[in-house]
Amino acid sequence: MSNTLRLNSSSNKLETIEFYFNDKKLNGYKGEPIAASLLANGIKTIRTCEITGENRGIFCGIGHCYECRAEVDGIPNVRTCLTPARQGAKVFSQASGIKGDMEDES
Amino acid sequence: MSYKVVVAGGGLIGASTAYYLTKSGAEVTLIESKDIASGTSGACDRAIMLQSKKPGPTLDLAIESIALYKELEAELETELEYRKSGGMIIIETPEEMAAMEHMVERQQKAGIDVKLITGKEAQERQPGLSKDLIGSTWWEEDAEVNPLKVSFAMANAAKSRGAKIKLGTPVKRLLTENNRVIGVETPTEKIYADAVVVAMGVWTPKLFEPFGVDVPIIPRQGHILVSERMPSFLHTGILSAAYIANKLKRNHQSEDPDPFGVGLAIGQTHSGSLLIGGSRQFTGYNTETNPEVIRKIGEAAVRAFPLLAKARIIRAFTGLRPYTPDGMPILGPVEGMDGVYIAAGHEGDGVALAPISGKIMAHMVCGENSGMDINTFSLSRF
Amino acid sequence: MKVDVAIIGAGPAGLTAAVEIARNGLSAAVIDEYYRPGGRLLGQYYEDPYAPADQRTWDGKKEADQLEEKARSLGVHIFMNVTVWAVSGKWRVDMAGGDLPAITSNVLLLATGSVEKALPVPGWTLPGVISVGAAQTFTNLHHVAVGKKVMMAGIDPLSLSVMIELKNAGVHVAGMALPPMSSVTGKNKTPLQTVERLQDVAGLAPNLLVRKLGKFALKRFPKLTASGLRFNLLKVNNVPIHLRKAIVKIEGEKNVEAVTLQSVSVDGKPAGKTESVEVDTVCLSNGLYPLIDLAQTAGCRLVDMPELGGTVPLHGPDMTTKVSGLFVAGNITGIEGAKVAMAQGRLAAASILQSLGKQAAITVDEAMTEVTNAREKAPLRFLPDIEEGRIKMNKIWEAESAHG
Amino acid sequence: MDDMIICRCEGVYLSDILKAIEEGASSVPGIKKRVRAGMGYCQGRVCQPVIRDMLESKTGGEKMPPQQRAQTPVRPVLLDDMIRR
Repeated sequence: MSNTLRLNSSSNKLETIEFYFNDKKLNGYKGEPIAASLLANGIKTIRTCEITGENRGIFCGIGHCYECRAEVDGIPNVRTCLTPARQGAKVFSQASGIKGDMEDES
Repeated sequence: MSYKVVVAGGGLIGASTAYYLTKSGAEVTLIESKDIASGTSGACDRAIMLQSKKPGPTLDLAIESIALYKELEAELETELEYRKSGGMIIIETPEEMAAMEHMVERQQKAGIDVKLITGKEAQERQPGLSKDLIGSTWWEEDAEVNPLKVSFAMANAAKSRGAKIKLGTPVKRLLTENNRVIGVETPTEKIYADAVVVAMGVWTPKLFEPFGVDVPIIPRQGHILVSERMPSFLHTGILSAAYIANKLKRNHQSEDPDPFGVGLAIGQTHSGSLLIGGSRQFTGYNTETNPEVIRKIGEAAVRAFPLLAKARIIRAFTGLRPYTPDGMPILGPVEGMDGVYIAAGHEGDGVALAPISGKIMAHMVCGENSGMDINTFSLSRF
Repeated sequence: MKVDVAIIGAGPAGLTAAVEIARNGLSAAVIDEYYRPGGRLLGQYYEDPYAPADQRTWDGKKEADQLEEKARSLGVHIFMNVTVWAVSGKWRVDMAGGDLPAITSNVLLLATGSVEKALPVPGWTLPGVISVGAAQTFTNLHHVAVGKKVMMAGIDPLSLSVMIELKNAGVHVAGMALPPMSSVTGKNKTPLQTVERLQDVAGLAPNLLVRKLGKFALKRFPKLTASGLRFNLLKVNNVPIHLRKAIVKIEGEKNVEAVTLQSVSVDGKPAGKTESVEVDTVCLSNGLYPLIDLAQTAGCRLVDMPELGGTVPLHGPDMTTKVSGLFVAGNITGIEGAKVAMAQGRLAAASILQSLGKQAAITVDEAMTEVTNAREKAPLRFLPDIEEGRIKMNKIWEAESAHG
Repeated sequence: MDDMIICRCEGVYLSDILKAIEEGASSVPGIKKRVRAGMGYCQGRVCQPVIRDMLESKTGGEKMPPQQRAQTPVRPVLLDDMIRR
């Protein structure tokens, strides 16, 4: 695996999966949270703050702070620190937007 | 020497009363047990929906109040998020349709131009609405405002006009002398005044109990769900016909087949969160949220807007609406007790009626003519 | 689904309780938001020289796996990646994220653990700034380096031990500094107070610090205090510990690029110059506080108790509460280590079994003694006055019980 | 100290909170209603202890300043999940 921040080889026996972050193909280990796969790929910015526009990433790492939210397989604002990726999962920094959906409906 | 007035209660009505009193030149002390907007006014939605209001004194008041709101942002130099958004009452069943047809006919006779529109027209006006709706009403004069901002802005404006504001200070009792209220007592002091205005919402009756005065205000609990921020998509205030039906129920002593009184009332804040109400339930002074009620309100929301199934509710709260048996507020003096006035009992109309209520009270207390017949709202009607 | 006991939180307390309950013939369900059972155990990896020879290495992940396996083999239902959003009635547990919308139970055990206290500093929202707990989890559980060069802020037992763990895993730690000294957000964080606290902790439970800080720490800390902290810098595992420098700013455009350190006097006043240290990651440590939301919605009275780490549900020494059918265990009752949480889990189970009229393998009294023993032998103490806090809570509990 | 964000969810700055305290806020809900701190996703789980400390050091009472009451739902929950039966 090309991941640069993996710490040791003990996990090498784990199964590798592919997923997409903002349309970019990445590798991760099956069963690990998306935030861990992203960090292993050197990705620290998971989203931008809807209020300040600043970059945000992992903060508490165990589901309390909601900073590592992303859209995962069509569900917006999923906590990536708690959620393992499925093979082929599509993860986006920002929700594709309920507004667009609403307008399609009309 | 200027006229000294104590206003008890720092919600929308108390803050508004304090503000208009300072405008009338009174020397005002606002006393609040916790904080501005810490009770009902901090736990309500933002709708000023008048289209379904029965023609008569309350509607007349509300129309006056809206006229005040239009000037208030400029007057208070604060953004209040006031907006003429128009409003819809969505209709899901033929029974509701019949009731709404009746309502629209009545309103039109009274000169209120509410229309019935088809489900399809409703969807065009508000994308995202369910295709299952059989129709809706529409009135362009309905509006919305941020009640927290109004409360704080009124209190701050009163303060900058010289009002004293004592937060964290409960009013323990009214001080009287020969059937005349001469002030209030707090845990630390006695505050004497020429007049006392009690604007304590659902907590008003407790202050009058010791004098044998029955103020028929009963807390009616309402839930509101708050969604995560979403892009602005709600262009108008929306109620469901079921919401109106539950609001009109005056049955605080009888058994109800829908004990939670659930109906939909939905609006979007400037931040993007949806405020999704609501319920109407007599639960005493209990303000705990109930998962079953939350679920039922959620169901109503998803029925109206199927795509909200993908939205998150990030919190919920309840507010205690000050219900009165005839659905009208109490504004005026108290028979047999001089020097004290009540401004309370607005139930769900506090947001709409806050400015006019404050103005009326200020005029009344300072002996000015408000040009309105307000005897209709006096306590003695009960 | 209906079970005898619903347990919220699959950490050391919740899992241990589940095992004990299932072992004595009752059904149990454990629910947790995380993707695998273990809670804070999952990030723990350290050596405890005072433990029995075969237990010197504490591999939290291994402990978690064993507990999970035991629980599953006893038929405990474990729901992971499931969020509990409401508890009501006696009892209905509303869940989101899983297949079941809710479970019902006769008894509810809250083992919801704790949350890290934030340590705000300008720039702390930048990607690359993480909590010390996140650093521990990513290092020891996910085996992903949190950065290439890390500065840690907040010098306390947890951050020191995580620093060692980061070093052992091969992460470059550039140093440790004091948290910001702001009057509004930096209470009790002066160099003097920091050293005093470490000294307290070292004196009470020296094991870890003796090993990790070296003999230097125990011998010198009292002198450091006495001499007004003339020694400004310690080195532990070759990592500089800046006892007289506070982090005042985290810099960077899109990610962390550097931190600004400010020299401070022993009582925390800015003194001397600032310097910028290039790092790509900052780890903030400010302790933990109990997560009590569900206890409050379940009708439990809350008590402010700084000695226990914050606000905790009113509870008895046997893990019962004043709400019938509601029990608590683990960090929700006060911040302590995993071994205490496990003992509390077993105690809660014994109390639950007793309340349901079931014979248990361990009596409530025995289980209470085990909690005391675990506390005494704790290798790492998070709060210096924890015992005082426990005594205070018991007194409030007794007073309340006396009133009926 | 430089200004900084205290409530990460809602982007509320230290100066906003100090202003709210100045205006009379003496509790966590009082701050929240004035400047939105604690109104976001984490529901104050990150900022509430900080704000409480700030209130305590500013108002300096014997009792800890009131915190917000936890209410159901205690966590953000998808409406889809919420209305399942």
